[in-house]
Parts: sequence; structure tokens; C-alpha cells
Amino acid sequence: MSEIPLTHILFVSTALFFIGMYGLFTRRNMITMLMAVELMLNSVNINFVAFNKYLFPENLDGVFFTIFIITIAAAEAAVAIAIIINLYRSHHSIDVEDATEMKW
Amino acid sequence: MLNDFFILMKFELLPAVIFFVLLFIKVGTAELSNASIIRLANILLFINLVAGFFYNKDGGMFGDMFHTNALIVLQKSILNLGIFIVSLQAEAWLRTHKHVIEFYLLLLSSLMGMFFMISGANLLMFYLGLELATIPLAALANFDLEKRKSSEAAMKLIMSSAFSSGLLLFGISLMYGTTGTLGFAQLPALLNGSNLQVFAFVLLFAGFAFKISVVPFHLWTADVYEGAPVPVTSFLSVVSKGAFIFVFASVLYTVFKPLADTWYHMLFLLSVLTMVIGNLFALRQQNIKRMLAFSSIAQMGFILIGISGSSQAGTASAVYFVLVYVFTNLAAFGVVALVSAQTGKEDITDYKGFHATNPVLAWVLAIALFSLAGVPPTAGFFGKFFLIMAGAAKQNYWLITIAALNMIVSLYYYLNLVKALFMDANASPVPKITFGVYAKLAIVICIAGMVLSGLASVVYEYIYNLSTGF
Amino acid sequence: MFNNINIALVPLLPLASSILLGLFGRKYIKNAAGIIGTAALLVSAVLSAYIAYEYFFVAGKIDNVYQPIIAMQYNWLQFTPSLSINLGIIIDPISVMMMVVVTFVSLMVHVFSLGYMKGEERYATYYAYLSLFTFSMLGLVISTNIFQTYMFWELVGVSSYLLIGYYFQKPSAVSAAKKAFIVTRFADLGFLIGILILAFHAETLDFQTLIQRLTDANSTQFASSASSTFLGVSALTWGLTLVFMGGAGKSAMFPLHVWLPDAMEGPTPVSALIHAATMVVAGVYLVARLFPIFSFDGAALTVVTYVGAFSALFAAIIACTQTDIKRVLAYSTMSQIGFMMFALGVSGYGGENGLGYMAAMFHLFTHAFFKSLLFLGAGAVIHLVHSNDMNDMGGLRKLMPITHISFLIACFAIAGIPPFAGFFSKEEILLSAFHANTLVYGVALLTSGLTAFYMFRLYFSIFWQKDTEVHDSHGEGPWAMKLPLIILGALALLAGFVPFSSLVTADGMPLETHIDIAFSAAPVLLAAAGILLAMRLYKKANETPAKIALALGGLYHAAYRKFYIDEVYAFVTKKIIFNLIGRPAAWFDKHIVDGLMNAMASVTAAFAGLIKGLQSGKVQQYALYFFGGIVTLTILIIYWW
Amino acid sequence: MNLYWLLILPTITAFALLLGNNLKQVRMIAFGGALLQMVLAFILLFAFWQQRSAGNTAPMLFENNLSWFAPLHINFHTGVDGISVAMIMLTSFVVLSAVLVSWKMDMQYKTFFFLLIFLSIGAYGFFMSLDVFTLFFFLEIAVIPKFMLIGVWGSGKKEYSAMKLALMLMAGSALVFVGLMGLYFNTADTSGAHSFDLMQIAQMHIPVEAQMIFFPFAFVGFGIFTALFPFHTWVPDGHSSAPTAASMFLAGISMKLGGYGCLRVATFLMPDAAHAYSWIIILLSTIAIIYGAFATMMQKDLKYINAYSSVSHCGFVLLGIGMLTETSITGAVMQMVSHGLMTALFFAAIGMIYSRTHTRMVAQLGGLLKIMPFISTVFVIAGLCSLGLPGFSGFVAEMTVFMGSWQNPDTLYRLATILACASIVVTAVYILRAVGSTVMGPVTDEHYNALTDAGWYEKLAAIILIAGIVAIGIAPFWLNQLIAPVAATILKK
Repeated sequence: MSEIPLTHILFVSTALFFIGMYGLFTRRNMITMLMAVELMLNSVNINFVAFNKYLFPENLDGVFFTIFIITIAAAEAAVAIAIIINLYRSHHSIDVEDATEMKW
Repeated sequence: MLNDFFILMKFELLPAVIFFVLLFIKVGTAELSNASIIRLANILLFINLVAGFFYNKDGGMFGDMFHTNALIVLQKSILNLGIFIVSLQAEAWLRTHKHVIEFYLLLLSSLMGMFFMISGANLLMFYLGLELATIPLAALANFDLEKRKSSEAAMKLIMSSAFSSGLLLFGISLMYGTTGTLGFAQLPALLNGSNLQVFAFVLLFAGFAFKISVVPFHLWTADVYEGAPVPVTSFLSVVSKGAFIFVFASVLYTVFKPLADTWYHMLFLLSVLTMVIGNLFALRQQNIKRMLAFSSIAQMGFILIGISGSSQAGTASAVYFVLVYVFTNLAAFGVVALVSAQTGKEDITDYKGFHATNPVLAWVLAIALFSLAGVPPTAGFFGKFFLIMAGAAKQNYWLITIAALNMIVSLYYYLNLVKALFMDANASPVPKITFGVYAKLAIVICIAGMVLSGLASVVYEYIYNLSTGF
Repeated sequence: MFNNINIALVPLLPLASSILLGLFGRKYIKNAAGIIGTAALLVSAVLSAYIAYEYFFVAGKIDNVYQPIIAMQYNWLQFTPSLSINLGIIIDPISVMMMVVVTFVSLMVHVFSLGYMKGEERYATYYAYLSLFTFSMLGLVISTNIFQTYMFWELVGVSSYLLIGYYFQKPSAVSAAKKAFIVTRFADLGFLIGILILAFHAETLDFQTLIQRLTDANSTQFASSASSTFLGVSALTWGLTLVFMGGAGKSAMFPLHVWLPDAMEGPTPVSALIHAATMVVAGVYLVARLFPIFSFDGAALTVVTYVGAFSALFAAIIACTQTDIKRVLAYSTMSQIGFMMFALGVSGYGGENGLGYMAAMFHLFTHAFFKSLLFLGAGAVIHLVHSNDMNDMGGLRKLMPITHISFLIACFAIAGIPPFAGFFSKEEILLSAFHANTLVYGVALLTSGLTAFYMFRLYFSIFWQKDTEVHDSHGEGPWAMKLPLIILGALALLAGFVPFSSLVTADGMPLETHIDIAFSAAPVLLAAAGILLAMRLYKKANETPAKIALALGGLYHAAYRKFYIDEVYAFVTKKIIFNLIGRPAAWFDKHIVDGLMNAMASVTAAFAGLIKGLQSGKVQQYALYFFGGIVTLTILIIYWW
Repeated sequence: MNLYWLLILPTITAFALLLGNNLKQVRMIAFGGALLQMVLAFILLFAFWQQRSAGNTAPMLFENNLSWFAPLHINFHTGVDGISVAMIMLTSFVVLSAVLVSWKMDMQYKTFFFLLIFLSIGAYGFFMSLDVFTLFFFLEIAVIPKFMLIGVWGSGKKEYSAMKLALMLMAGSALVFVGLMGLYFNTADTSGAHSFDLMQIAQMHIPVEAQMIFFPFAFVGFGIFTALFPFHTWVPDGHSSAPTAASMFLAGISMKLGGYGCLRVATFLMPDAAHAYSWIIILLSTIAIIYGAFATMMQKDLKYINAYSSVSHCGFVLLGIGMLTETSITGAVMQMVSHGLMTALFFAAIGMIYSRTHTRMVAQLGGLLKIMPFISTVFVIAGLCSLGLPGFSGFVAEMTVFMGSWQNPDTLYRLATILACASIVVTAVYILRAVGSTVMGPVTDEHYNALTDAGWYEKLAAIILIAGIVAIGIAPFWLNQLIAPVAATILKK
């Protein structure tokens, strides 16, 4: 079984990254936006693991990094969701377009 | 060895200890009053600040993921000072707040994150520190739980910073992919300037630029500053920015030294943009916090000029400016915090006739504004002069000229506020503000700092001697 | 030989009295002010008489030539190594002569004012100003340095300003003072630039060196001044002409004469001192001082001649029509100074050729006495009648006999009737003109006829004609006023017999002059005709003058309105300078220059408003800009830098 | 003589003021401090003369060189030559009389006197600095106090004027700053180190290309302070809105900072560029002179008249510098001193009139000579000095400028000199117009008859300034001897 080339994996991760970004730019729902961010982070994870495995297999830097990213993403999501909930209390909405009171 | 561990990580361990002391009080049974918690916290932070000056040592740990030296000690001490002043100033606001301890917990964890980030000698360590510094801040921004603006600010901060850390991580991953290492010590030799690497570098750069509000990555700044509680805003604008500037300068100077040509151009372009846009927006602001937010953006432009000088003077000036900025901006925010805490007024028009009712605070604010504008004999003058001078060493006089012109624009909006304070009449000015010993202490420290850190050249010379060259 | 202290005291005493009165006069020594001022001047006058005696008859001559003596020299301000203002005192024939004239006339005026100004509120101030003027004028005449002359030139200007504006609550006095100062200031501009030109080429400001260098055709300085030209005229000519412009301004030569008639707003004794005897002849004195250079440069001298001659005639014509007695005298002054000017203009330097120079100085000398006498007499009249207008006067000979007689003497003197003083000096002037320039001679002859006419028109109108009702009981006035009239009257009668030609000449050598009956006949007869005509017309009130005026029509009217020169000036200043330069400048400054500064601010603010959309408040857009920034930077780096 | 006393004394005074309890104490402290300043200035003058007559020919005397920011080669280097001594004297005169005319200041008097004394620190420091950084530091120190003085204690459209002044002066400093940066990085001693030291830079050769770039920055920057056309518009508004003491300081000293800087920094350190650009300087200054004079003629407010006339008079300073002859530069400095005293006197007189009649409009005033003879006489003296009457300082200074300018034989320069000379006629017009219709003429408002003449403090203030004016006007040689050698040094470079 021939190995999947690195470029394929990178293609997937890059696509994932930009899909995440697109989602962040276009989704109105804050929770969905958070999910889009998760997509971006995961694409980075794929990158790290792939680079580690294909290019620098002697160390485990990339893999470690991935673990930390996953942890931190969880923490971030927790805080973000807490904030969103609090926002919902005052705005009665989690549409990002409704929270544009401060501008200019 | 263990001894080394405690000494080298003293700066990180002390906040951790305080963190746990406060946490135990929180989970414990004793119901302490707000006043005593605040007193305790301030005493602890003061000890934290003082302790930073003793028993320091250069060295690295954890397989060179963590390192410290005299300059880093100094930088951390500056941040300690900043957080101490912020805490003093927060008293007026926290006195009646329900979640005093949580405030300090979040503040301390953010501080710890910054320390790890500053000491980090590895992209992983750096990233962890960065997130530890950022995530609590988002929570802090929402600390006025019932205020709409506070929630909105927090949401904008967390969304933006999540996006930015996504991009930063993508950059790190590409950097890792092209070099195979995360260590700061190994990276420079492996940088070859390939397009992918440049892209990775730009992403990394943007991550920093986001944190120190460089145009066009600055857009969150004003909204968050406006919405967040004033002490949090001042923490964001001074301590958090200071930390990122320290790291930014040292990373550019050491890790990305091979790409110096590239980032010099970027710094040139971005510093111009930052100064111009920051000032232009500041010109038209009605909310004082928002105005200060844009002014701090413009200040970042000046710092970029200093850093672009790529010399020992460049580092020194940036660090020195952050020190000056701690005193200056905290003095300004200190007054704003007092007014905001007691009257809830935050508009520039509310400050009309301020001097009639609060002469002392008006003068403090005015001096802080003069220092921000860079007018002697305040330290702000020296700070800006040295920054631009460091940048001028590159003999790029377009940059210098634009910077000089921007100082005029910035003077306009600072003086406009001074005008409101002293010269405009107001039928219902802000009533007489009473302020306690904490605020007084903070004011004294800030004023003394604004005057002395400039005129007394030892401060700058000390920083200069610690700074690394290019 | 010459005690320097004595010489220095001549100007310094009036200065001291001026400072004393100026600082303390108002409060402490108000009543003694007149006495103090007069006493100081008396000492000055005696000293200068003594100096004159010493110089002319004892010590002034070396080898039968009067030598200039520098009695004192002090480096006051060093401009460049070669150019400096040295304040000093020069003693030579003309300066000594002027010193005597100035101190003497000033003394007379001081004495006269004791009576005339008695009871004025600002009595002490008046004397302070008067002394200040005397000091400045003395400083001017003893100058060793052209810049020193300029300094005192300005100082006499300002003292004249202060004295004309003495009645400061009268708007007309204020505007007259202003006009006098500004017109002469304008003329001084020429003087200043003239000095700059001469000094640059001669590399000195010192009169003697200046003259020596610029009259030596072999000197490098002369070469440079003659060779460098501007608009085809040599620098030397430019310099001299511009210096003459200054002189013309002070001496009220056409067209810079407009201030003089208005200056009569000042107290009458002031007019006698400043605007008759001393300051107005400063221009003549200046030309005389630089005469060696002028005589070396024909073009400049020609200008002097024609300006002088034209002014003489022009003023005489106007004087015939004026009814304000002081104005008549003012125009007559202008006319007489015109005489002096063209006399200088037609003069050569040495020997017989220098007759004109001598004549001008002589006329200056005699004119000082009879003209100040005329003014003081007019002052006495005005003191009595409280009016300047000759229509309000008449028949005063009975009320003021001394004034009447002295006035009559002065009129004969100015008309040039022998043996009065004016006859001798005017004779010399006519003679020199006759030899040099027929046209000028013709003008001079005509003018002297007119002079006799208008002076006697004045005389008859005041002292004969109808009788006047006088309300004041003080009669002719106190002795303080009569005494100067008597003394001056005597001088107007006798000054002509001073052996002037052997004392004051251009080259310092005595000049032989004699009266030629055949030559004198024409002017004297003409003057007599003028007198008779005036007598016929004005001795008794009648309709003839009005008829003649009507017959002359436009010409009379034009002369009465002073040939509309004032209107031209008003047009130039108000319409052109104010409206076309000043107002647009102020407008330009306010709207364009300042507007530009404000516009910069508004553009900045407008631009700030324009880009406010960047900060839309939408976090997704923020992220978009963020990414846009990254993409742009990457593209820039990869494809540009 | 230690020059630091001139900085320490005002500092002590300024802080001692804050301890005063009431107006009486505060103004006595301010007065005492200002008096001591003047004593110090005189001591300095005599010490300077003593040194010079003892044969000390060092370019700078009483030098003191402390390292300040060593890594950046910034030293606190002070010293004086003749020009500095003259300017320091001027400052002490103006400050003392400014304190005196503010004797009755009853609004926030502590701050007022504090700022006033604070301004003097800036001026002294500026004039004694031999280090370009220090010089710049002291130049900028004075901007904010001016803003505050005008904005808080001023009259009319004070906020606008204060803002305009602050921004334009800041713009000036900004340009100077760029100039200094360029200068600094183009200096290099034998070891290749840059220098801010004025005397050291003077020894070095700045590349001509660099001079050509940075001279305009420095010159225009300093020029803004001294009302260089077309950057003079802060002058009329600023001066007329400022309280009397601030106007005196602004016109008397602050504008001189610019002239001094143009000379000491721009011309002295970048002589090649100064020669190359002199025609532009001359053009602009001639425009300022003439145009300022004509604009003055049209003003209706006494303060505007004096402010615009300052534009015109300061044109002479720049003209003198631009002509680049020894005499013209001497004249320029004399004009700075003279104009400083004269315009301060003028503003003092206007202030005294305004505080009594509450109007500065020429049309509403009249006949004041009868009602307040002292003040009116002061006004007339200031006017006469302004129009260049011999015996007062203005004459000496202007004549020196003219004489010096004429030494430059180029036709364009000659034309400029003639135009400058012509301005003295226009000056006479507007001065006499102002004098004629305010202090002379009939009394326009019968309420004026009840007004009082000057108090002792006002008299003293005026006498101090008049004494200075007359001392120069009657005996110009001492000032000339102070300045001329320095002018020679500056040109010799």
C-alpha cells in the first residue's frame, strides 16, 4: 500500500482551514462561528501531525503541539461560550450582527 | 538545581502562589469583605513587585524552552508594576463588585501567561503563554456582567483572538513544516526566505500585530476598550500590550533576524498605517476610552518605528517606552476609572469643566495627556524621542517625517481633551470625585514615574545596558 | 583752543532740561518749567555765540581757510570694520552758523512761549518737547557722520510730531502731526537708502572721509560708485538723489511739501522754531553738508535745482490765495527754501563759482530771523484775535504797535527791499542763478515779485483794512512776547550786514561780493511793484481782490486748493495703498493663509470621517480586514520587496 | 558663574509658589523669584564681561557638560556666548515685568504664576543649551504652558487660538525634530560616533547633500516660532487671545526662540545649505515684513496690530539671518532683543489699557493721554520704539540689519533690503494711526474719565522694559560688542 503523499494531506488541511475561515466570515450565529474556529484549529493539528510524521519523524514536536492545541481550544471554547451565554442574557440573541453597538 | 528552578521561575511562581492563596480564600469558609480582599491582594501584588528585584539569575530550563535574563527580569518587573498600579486603581470599581477574587484570579493567570510567553524560547511555550495571557482577558472584559457593552466587548475579543490564534497557529505549523523545529535558538539558521516561509512569517507577524493593535489588525481594540470595565481596559492597553511588545521585539531581533529586510519593510508600512489610522480615528471619538484606545494604537506605530531601527537602541527604546507608557496611560486610565466608577460618565463632553470641580484629577489627566502627546518634561517626550531616534538610524527620513506630522495630529486630540477639562464651561460638570488611599498611591506612582523616568537618565541607561543589540 | 566740554554742553543742556521737565515737570516743577528751559537755552546760546566767535575770528582759520574741526568723536555703533556710527561734533562754518541760528531762534521762541503758553495745562511738557527738539536739531547740525545726521533727523521728526500734536485732543492736530511724520518718514526712506548706497561704495559713514573719497576721481571708492549703475544711472547719482529726497521731505520741497501747511496746527511759537527757522532748512543744510560731492555730480545737482526752483514758484502762487495767515507763512517758507535749494543747485564748488552756496547759506541765516519773526508776530496776533483767518483780522496796527513794526520789518526783509536782511541774501541768490541758468533766474525773479505781493497782502490784511473787535484785554501781551519780536526785528534789519561771504563758503576761503546796483534794480523794482499792488488791493477793504479771483477762475481755484496735491495724496494712500494693498493683504492673510491652515485641519477631520467605515463594529469584518492585511503583506513581500 | 542657577532658581520659585496661601504671598514669591532671575542675569552679564576683558576668548563661557543619556550621546551641555547672554538678559527683563503686570491676577493665580515661571525655565534652558537635544527639549517645554495660559486665562476666541498656537508650534518642533535627526545621523567624529553637541557638530563637516535636505526642516521649524511667512498665522490669534503676561512672553521671548534656533542650529551647523537657500529665506522674510506691515495697517484691535507688527518685525530677524553677513546677523540678534523688549512693553501697555477700558478696539478708544498719562506715555514710547526711533532699541537693530543687508551686493538682495526699509514707513503709518486714535484725540466715552492711571506695579513693569529699550537705544555698543564676535564665529564656519 503506497503512502498517501504529504501534499494530499496538506491540501486537506489547507482546505479545512479556509473552509473554517469562510465559516467565520459568513455565519451569523456565534456558536457556529466558534465551530468554524475549531475547524481552523483542527486543520493546524493536521498540519502538525503530518509534518511531524512525514518530514521530521525523529522528534515529536508537532504531535505535542497538537495535544496542546486541542486542550487550549477546549479552554477557549469554554470561555467563549460563557461569554456568548452572558451576551444572550443582555441581547437576547446570539446573532453576531446584533452585537454591533460599538463602532466608528 | 531545584534552587535554580525557584530562582529562574520566581516571576511565574509568585503569581501562582498568590493565585492559589486567593483561590483558597474563595473556596474557604471565611467570608472576607471586599475591602480586606482588595487590601490583601494589593499587598501581595506589592510583595510580588518588590520580590522581583532580588535574587535574579540568567539561565534556561526545560530543554531551553524557558529562559530568562536581566532584560527579561526587567520586562517582567515592568509588567508587575503595571499590574500593581492597575490593581490599585481597580479598587474604586471593585469595592462594590461581587466577584473581586475572580477578578484577581483572572488577572494573575493572564500575568502568568505573559511571563511564560516572555520567557518562552520555543514556539510551543510561546503559544501556551500567549493563550494563557489572552483567554482570561476575554473573561475579564465581560466582568461587568450586566452591561451590554461589556458582553459585546468580550465577544469581540474572544472571537477575534480565536481567529488570530488560528492564523498564528497555521503560521507556526507552516514554520514547523519548513524548518522542522520550534526552538528559537534553532530557527534562525533554518530560515531561508522561501515563499511558504515568508507566508508563515507573515501569519506569525500578524498574530503579534493583532495583540499590539497594529493596523489593519487593530479593529478589535477600540470596541473592546470601550466596552470593557476601565481597569480591564487599562490592563489590556498597558500590561498586555507591553508584554507582547517585549516578545515581538525580541523575536524579531533574534529569531527572525535573517528576515530583517522583509520585516523592516513591513514595519515601515505598518507603522505609517498605524500612526495615521490611529490618529485619524482618535480625532473623531466622543468616548474617552475609545479615544484613548485609538491613541494607544497610534502609540504602537511609534513603537514599531523604534523597533524598525534594528539596534540596541531600538530594543532599549521600545522597552523604555513601555515603562513610560505604563505610568502615562495608567495615570490617564486611573482618572477615567475613578470618574467612571463613581459617575458612570465616559464621554469627552462629560469632562467639560472637570477642572472646576476636580482640579487635582484634572491636572493628573492633563499631565498624562501631555506625556502621551510627547511633550517635555514628561517622560513621554523622551520615550517618543528615543523611539524615533532609534528608527531614524536607518536614515529613512520619510518615516521620521510622517511620525513627526502624526505627533501634531495626536497633540490636537489630546489638547482637545485638555481644553474640555480646563477651558470649556459646563452647567453640570462631573461632581467632586472622592478617592481613597489606593487611588492616591496609584496617582503618586504614576506622576512620579512620568516625571522621573524621563528626566533621570539612569532609567534609560539601565535599560539600554541590558538590551541586546541586533 | 576749543573746550570740548563747552561744545558738548550746547546740545546737552537742552537735553538735560528736556529730560528733567519730561520726567518731573508734570508734578513737581510745573511752574518753573518755562524758566528752566529758557535758562538752559540761554546758556546754550551764549556758548554757541562764543564758539562762533572763537571759530570765525580767533582759531578757525589755517592758511586763511576755515578748516573743519572734529571736536569730539565717540564710536557709538560699529557696523562693520569700516562702517560705524561715530557720534561726534564737527565744527566748521556751516555747523557753527547753524548752531548759532538754532540756539538763538530757539531761545527767542522759549522766551516768547513764556507768555504765549502761560496757563496751558501741559506747560512743562511743552517745554520738554521744545528742548528736546532743540537738542535734536543741534545734534543734527554738529554731526560728523552721515548716520548721526540720520538719527537726529529722525529725532527732529518726532519732536516735530510731538509739538504739532501738542493739542492732542484736537483731531486736526493729531492728523496733521501724523501726516508730517509719515510724509517726512517716506522721504527719510530715500535718505536711508541713499546712505546705504553711499556708505557701501565709499566704505565709510564719516562725512569727511566720505567727501574726500567720493570727490577724488582716482579713488577706488569713487570708481566703484560711478561705475556701478542701476537703470542707467550711476550709484553715486542714485545715492545723492535719494539723500536729497530726504532733504526735500524735511524741507517741504515739492512734491513732499504737503505736511508743512498742515503742521501749522501746532502752537505758533513751535511753527516759528521748527517750521520756519530750523528743521525745515535741515534739507538745505544736508545738501550743503554733502555739497562737495553734489558739486561733483551734475545730475543730482540738477535735480536739486529744478525741484528748488519749482517749489519756490509753486508755493508762492499758492501763498497768494490762502487766507489762513499761518498757511501763508508756511507756503512762503516753502518758497524761500526753494530759493536756497536752487541756489545750491546752481552753485559750483570753489571760488567765484561757490557764490550760490554762500548765498544759500546766507539766505538760510537771514531767513531764520525774519521768518521766525513773522511767525512770532503772527503768534502774537493769533494770541490776541484767537483766529488764524485773515478775514477775522484788520486794523491791528493800533492795538499792537510793536508787533506791527516788527512784522513790517520782516515783510520788507522777505520781500528783498534794501537794506533789510533779505535783500542781501536774495540778491546773491539771484546773481548766482543769473550766471548759471536763465530759466531758473526767471522763475526766481517772478517768485520774488510774488513774495513781495503775498507778504504785503498778509500785512495789509492783518494790520490795515477793516477794524477788528477784540475781546481780550491783555493787549499785545507780556514783555516775554514783545522782547523777542524787538530783538528779531532788529536782526531782520541788520543781519544782512554780516560779512557772510567771508565766513561761510563752500571751500572755506573768503569770497568777495559786492552789490551791483544795475543788477539789483530789477528784483527790487519788481518787489516794490508787488508791494504797491498789494497795497492797492488790500489796504482798504474792497471788492477788487474777489473780482480778480473770479476773473482768474480755475487757476485761482486750483491755487486756493493747493493744486489738489493733498487730494492726490489722499487718493494714493486711501484708495490705492489702503484699499488695493492693505485690505487685500489683510483679507489674504485671514482667508487664504490662515484659511489654508484651517483647511489642513478640516481636510484631516474630513478624511477621518471618510474612513470611519473601517471600524464597522462587526467582528466578522474585522476578521476579514485581518486576513486582507495578511494577504496584502504576503503579496507585497513576495512580489515587490 | 554656574549657569544651572538659572534653571534651579525658577524651578524652586515655581514650586515655592504652590505653597503660597493667597494671592499676596504667591505674587510676592513670583516677584521675588523673577527679581532674583534678573539679578542672576546681571551677574551673568558682568561675569561674562569680566571673563572677556580678562582675555578669555573661548567661544563659550561657563561651560558645563554633564552626561545625560550616555548611550545616545546626549549631554546636558550648557554654556553661553554673547548672544545667549543677551537673550538671557532679555528673558529676565520680560519675565519680571510679566509678573508685575499680572499683579492683580485673581483667577487660579497659583497655576497662572506657576506656568509663567515655568515658561522662563524653558527660555533660559533653551538659550544656554549647547546640546541640540537639550535645546529641543527646552524648546518644546514651553509649548504647553502657553496653551494653558491662553486657553484658560485668555480672552476672545481663546480656545481656538490656544489650539492653533499649540499645533503650529508643535508643527515647528516636529520639523525641527526631523532636522535634528538628520543632522545627528550625518555627524560622525573620527571614531564614527554621532553627536548632538553643538560645538562638536560645528567642528565636523556635514555632507552638503544632507545639509540641503535638513536645513529647510530646521529652518522652517524654528521659523514657525518666529513667524516665518506663511506660517505666521498663529501669531495674531495667539497673541491677541492671550492674557497680557502671556502675550508679553510669547512675543517677547517665545518668538525669539525661533530666531535663535534658526541662527544657532540651522545656520551655524549647516552653513552650506544656508548659503544655498538664503534667497528663499530672504524672499519669505521680505514678504513677511511688507505683508505683515500692510496687514497691520488694516487691523482694528490693538493686540492684533501689535501681533501683526511682530510678524513684520520678526521678518527683520529672519532677513538678517538670511543675508548672511556679519553685520546683518548682528542686527538680527539685536532685533530679537529689541523686539522682545519693545513688543513686551507694547503688550503691557495694551493690557493696562484693556484692563481699564475693557476694550481693545481702536475705534472705541480715544484721548487716553489725558486720563491716564503714564500708561499712554508708555504706549507712545512703545509705538515710537516700534517705528524705529533713534534713542530706542528698534532703531539700532533695524539699522544694523539694513546696513548688514546692504553689504550683500546682489540685486535681489538689494531689492529686498529696500522693501524692508520701506516697511518702516508703513510701520509709521499704523503706529501713528494707533497712537493717534487711542491716546490722542477726544475722549470717546465719558466713563473713561473715571479711570485711574497705572499702579506702582504697572509702572515698575513698564519702567523695567523701557530701561532696557533705552539702554540699548542710547548705548548700543555694549550689545553690539556682545553679539558681533559671535556673528563672526557663526559665519566663519
